[in-house]
Amino acid sequence: MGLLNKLDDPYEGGGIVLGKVEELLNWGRSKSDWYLHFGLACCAIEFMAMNASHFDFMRFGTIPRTSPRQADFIMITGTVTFKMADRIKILYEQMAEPKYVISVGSCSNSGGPYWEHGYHVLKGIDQIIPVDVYIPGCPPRPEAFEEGMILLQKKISRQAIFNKRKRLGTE
Amino acid sequence: MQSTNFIWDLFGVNLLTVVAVVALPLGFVLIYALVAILAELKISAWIQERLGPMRTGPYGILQPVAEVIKLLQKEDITPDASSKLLYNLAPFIIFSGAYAAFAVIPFSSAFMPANINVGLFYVFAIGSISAMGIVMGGWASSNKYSLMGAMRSVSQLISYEIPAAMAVLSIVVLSSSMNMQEISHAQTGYFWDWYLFGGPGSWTKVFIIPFTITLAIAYFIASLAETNRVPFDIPEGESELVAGFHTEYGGIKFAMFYFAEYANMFVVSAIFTTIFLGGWNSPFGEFLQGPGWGVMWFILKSFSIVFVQIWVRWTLPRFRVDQLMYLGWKVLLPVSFICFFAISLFVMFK
Amino acid sequence: MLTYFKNIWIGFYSALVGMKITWKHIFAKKVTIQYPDERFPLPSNARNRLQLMPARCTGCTLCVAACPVNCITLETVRVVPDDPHQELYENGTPRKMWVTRYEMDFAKCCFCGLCVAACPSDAIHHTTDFEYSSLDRSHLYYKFQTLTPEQAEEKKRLFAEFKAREAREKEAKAQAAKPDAPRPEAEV
Amino acid sequence: MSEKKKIDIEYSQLDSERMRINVGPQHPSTHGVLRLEVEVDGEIVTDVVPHLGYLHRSFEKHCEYMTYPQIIPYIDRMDYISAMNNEWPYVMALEKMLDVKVPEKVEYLRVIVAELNRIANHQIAVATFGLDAGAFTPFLFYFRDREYIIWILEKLSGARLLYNYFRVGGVAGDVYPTFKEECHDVIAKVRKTNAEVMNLLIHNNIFIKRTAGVGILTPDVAINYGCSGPVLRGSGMAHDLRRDEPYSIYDRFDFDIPVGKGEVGVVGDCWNRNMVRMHEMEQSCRIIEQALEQMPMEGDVTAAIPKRIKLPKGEIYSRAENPKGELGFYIVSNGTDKPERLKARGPSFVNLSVIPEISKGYMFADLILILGSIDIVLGEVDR
Repeated sequence: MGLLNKLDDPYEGGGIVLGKVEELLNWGRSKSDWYLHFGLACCAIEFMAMNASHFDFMRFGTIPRTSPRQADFIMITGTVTFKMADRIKILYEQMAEPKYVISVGSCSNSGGPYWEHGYHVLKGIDQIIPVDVYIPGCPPRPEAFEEGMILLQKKISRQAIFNKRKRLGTE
Repeated sequence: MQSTNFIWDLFGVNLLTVVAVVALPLGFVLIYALVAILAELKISAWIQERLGPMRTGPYGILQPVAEVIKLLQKEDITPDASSKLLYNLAPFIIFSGAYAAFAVIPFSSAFMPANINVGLFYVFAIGSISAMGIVMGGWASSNKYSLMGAMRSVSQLISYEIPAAMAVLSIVVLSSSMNMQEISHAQTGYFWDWYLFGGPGSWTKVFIIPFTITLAIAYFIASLAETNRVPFDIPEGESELVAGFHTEYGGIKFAMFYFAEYANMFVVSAIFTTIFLGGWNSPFGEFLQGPGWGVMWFILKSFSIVFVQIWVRWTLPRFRVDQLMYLGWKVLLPVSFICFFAISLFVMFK
Repeated sequence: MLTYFKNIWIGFYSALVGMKITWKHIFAKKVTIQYPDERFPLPSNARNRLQLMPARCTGCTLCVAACPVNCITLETVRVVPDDPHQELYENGTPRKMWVTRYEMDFAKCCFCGLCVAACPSDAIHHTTDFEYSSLDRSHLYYKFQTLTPEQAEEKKRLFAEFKAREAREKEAKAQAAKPDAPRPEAEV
Repeated sequence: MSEKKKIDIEYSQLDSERMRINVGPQHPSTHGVLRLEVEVDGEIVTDVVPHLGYLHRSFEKHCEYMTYPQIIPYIDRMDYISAMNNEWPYVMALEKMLDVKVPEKVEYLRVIVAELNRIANHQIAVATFGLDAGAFTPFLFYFRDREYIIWILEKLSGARLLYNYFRVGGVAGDVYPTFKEECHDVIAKVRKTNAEVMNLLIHNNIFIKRTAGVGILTPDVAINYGCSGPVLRGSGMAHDLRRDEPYSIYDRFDFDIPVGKGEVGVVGDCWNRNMVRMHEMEQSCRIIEQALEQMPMEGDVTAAIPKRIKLPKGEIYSRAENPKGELGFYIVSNGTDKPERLKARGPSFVNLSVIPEISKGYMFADLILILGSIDIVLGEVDR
């Protein structure tokens, strides 16, 4: 994780100062989330509606980026076909760490309406990339997107940077 | 002539003073960029009847701080296919190009980092460095979008440098100086003494007022193009070239592009302020006039130009690359040339 | 020459017109609903998370048939007469089916509302709750049955016993009536 | 002498290489997941090859597994921007086969929701077209207004985007008391924003320069490719199923068919196609106003239909004027409750096929605008 790896081991356990630094770094990451504009299907329209004036996604400190290199998280909004799946994997790999994934809607959660007879639909985006937050709905309401965003921000702000064991979840 | 840098006067010429003189604009650039980023987010939101960032600090005012902290933590990517040295060098060149221009900006009658006699010339020379950085970045990332963005950027910069230089040259003719501090001094008085309104002089200046105003508009348009702002943002036009020349940049390197864009915005606004809006002069004679207040006036005037730049950005659609060339070569250049000619005639027969 | 200047003027003027419009909007009233603090009132028929009323569900499987995406898993066991634990539906009639398993996968549901329209006893309905995003997909798998797995096992056992007993009785009756008849197979 | 010869080399003889650029499937302005393989000579587009299938969801195969009412949610997901309009031809086909008479109130309600959804669709079309040209503010103005339409449709149907509102012989939800007032409010808002965007974007000189005379689609090409909807009407052909083959109760309303007139630029260019959408919003407003006036407020919203819908053996083709063009459903029934075969004729797919024809020779930035002016939805293209 770039800078994060370098800071890992020597400070195991941390201290008040490191704790505060960690809080600050987590605050920065949780409050400034640039997302990769990745509209696939119906959910993308609700995603645009959420960006629009009534819901205003930018309130959460998010800015749309068109290039994966500059994005912090990717929102998979729509049906992921097999043809598209490897593209998503490439895009995800191009993103710089630390990176997060929000899976929006039934289709990317588990194949959605196409899970049973869809010979061409990926049954859940978590089969190819790790997903942080699942937002249910088909499509979710714009507020549901924002609720998922708040959940992701909470998750980021609780991440442990200096304590590796805590980060790996063994503690 | 009055001394133009109070730090030299206070501490004399030694290494510490040099550091202070260098650090002051740097600190200003960083703080200003944060403010400008927030202003862009907020003003764009207000225009669109939104609120903009609201949840980072009160009314979202800490948003740019969070962004900087985040960008510092991002992984530093160098694509495998890129030309590594050039790829890594490009952001620094662009940022230093933007920052070096601050050396000659007269913030107040008592502070100007380097009082050189060819200040305006220096600004234009330094401004072209950022084009080099863009080309390097675009070419080195070995991405077709980046390459096209870089090529467009260079052609754009070359075309718009000339009308901008023409506009500046007219003011140089009027004030018979290239020293930005002297140009500011020449406009001391009331706001009708600004070069936007023909500069100081007798009633005969009414003949050139239309020309100076036209020049101001021409310079503003050209400066928009030089800083790659909408409607001239074709080098990074989102809808065609995903993110243009900085498609492959992320993390702190992208932050440098990001900061350089806003720093450049300030530089062109500062030049506009200096040559057309009287620099650090108060618009109302002796009212709040002085070295201290000068900083306030200067930043106030520059920020209103930055505001107009942001306002234009969220209003107008984008030009196409050939229309951009048309505007630059066939409209702005002849217009600014005519104005330059008229002003030169006026100066000759005054 | 005149058209040249006219074109420049038109271009400049149209930009000014646009800027005037955006200038007005800077000071216009903002329409944003600040979601976690303020909420847009949802209409009562908004189709969000489904809710099952186990006290009403008869286990008729009409919702399963109506669901286009097959996200409902429904298993039922008949209530045997000698079950010590009898229950009434919400409207007072005795329960005929135990719903041993009623599970919905909201990661698959397409919120079309066909199950609600199909339900004869109004047991399933949409709520206005949409805030249930989760960090794990398994959290979107909802189990609506009120019976615990042990209870469900017991009900199944009771039903199997009942079936076996019934079959035995039937067999005995058949043998008593017609000793040569072939033995019917016991259903489980 | 030799010096002079070198100078005389013409541009066309220069050894230049063409560049192939891959636009999409993840690109900010391909309106979804379309992939265009573009060959450019400098900035000039020399060839475009669209690649489809990134959103293939096998709608037609799914229909063979579904009973007739279960197909409606899948139809919603075809052209997800105008779901109400999509459901209509399908439901109409079933009603024709079952010989169901739809109540008067339902017909009016269907017209109103379909026209509201048409406005919402055109708002997105114009908004994203503006976004492609680089204007971000009109995009958000339209999405702000679209929200008011969505709220009405949500109160009727319960969903915001994929309504599943049309049922065989009726609709799923009755009108609510303040329905008429809210519709009138929305129409006023739509007109106000349209007037504003006209000044802000459509008549902006930069926008005109960008779009007028770009991507000219001549009427004969449009007919040969089978284009329909605003793409065809932008070329000056007044073809509209609502008037030419009136289904439902469209013959009771007074409305015009806007066509591209070429006030700016050439008939059939991007600007005129876009302008047709702007005018169509106004015509939809007129239709809604008339429908609201004539609509009976009392009465049931469902006709008597069998609980289990089984179509008689046979086949039917039913079509309607969608915001994107002519949408048709061809249903072959084998007498059971599931169709034997269901074929959809998606207007976006047909309209998209003219892209290579009309985008050659323009600049790369124009290609994006041409794509935007055709207003495709990949859900319907790939199905």
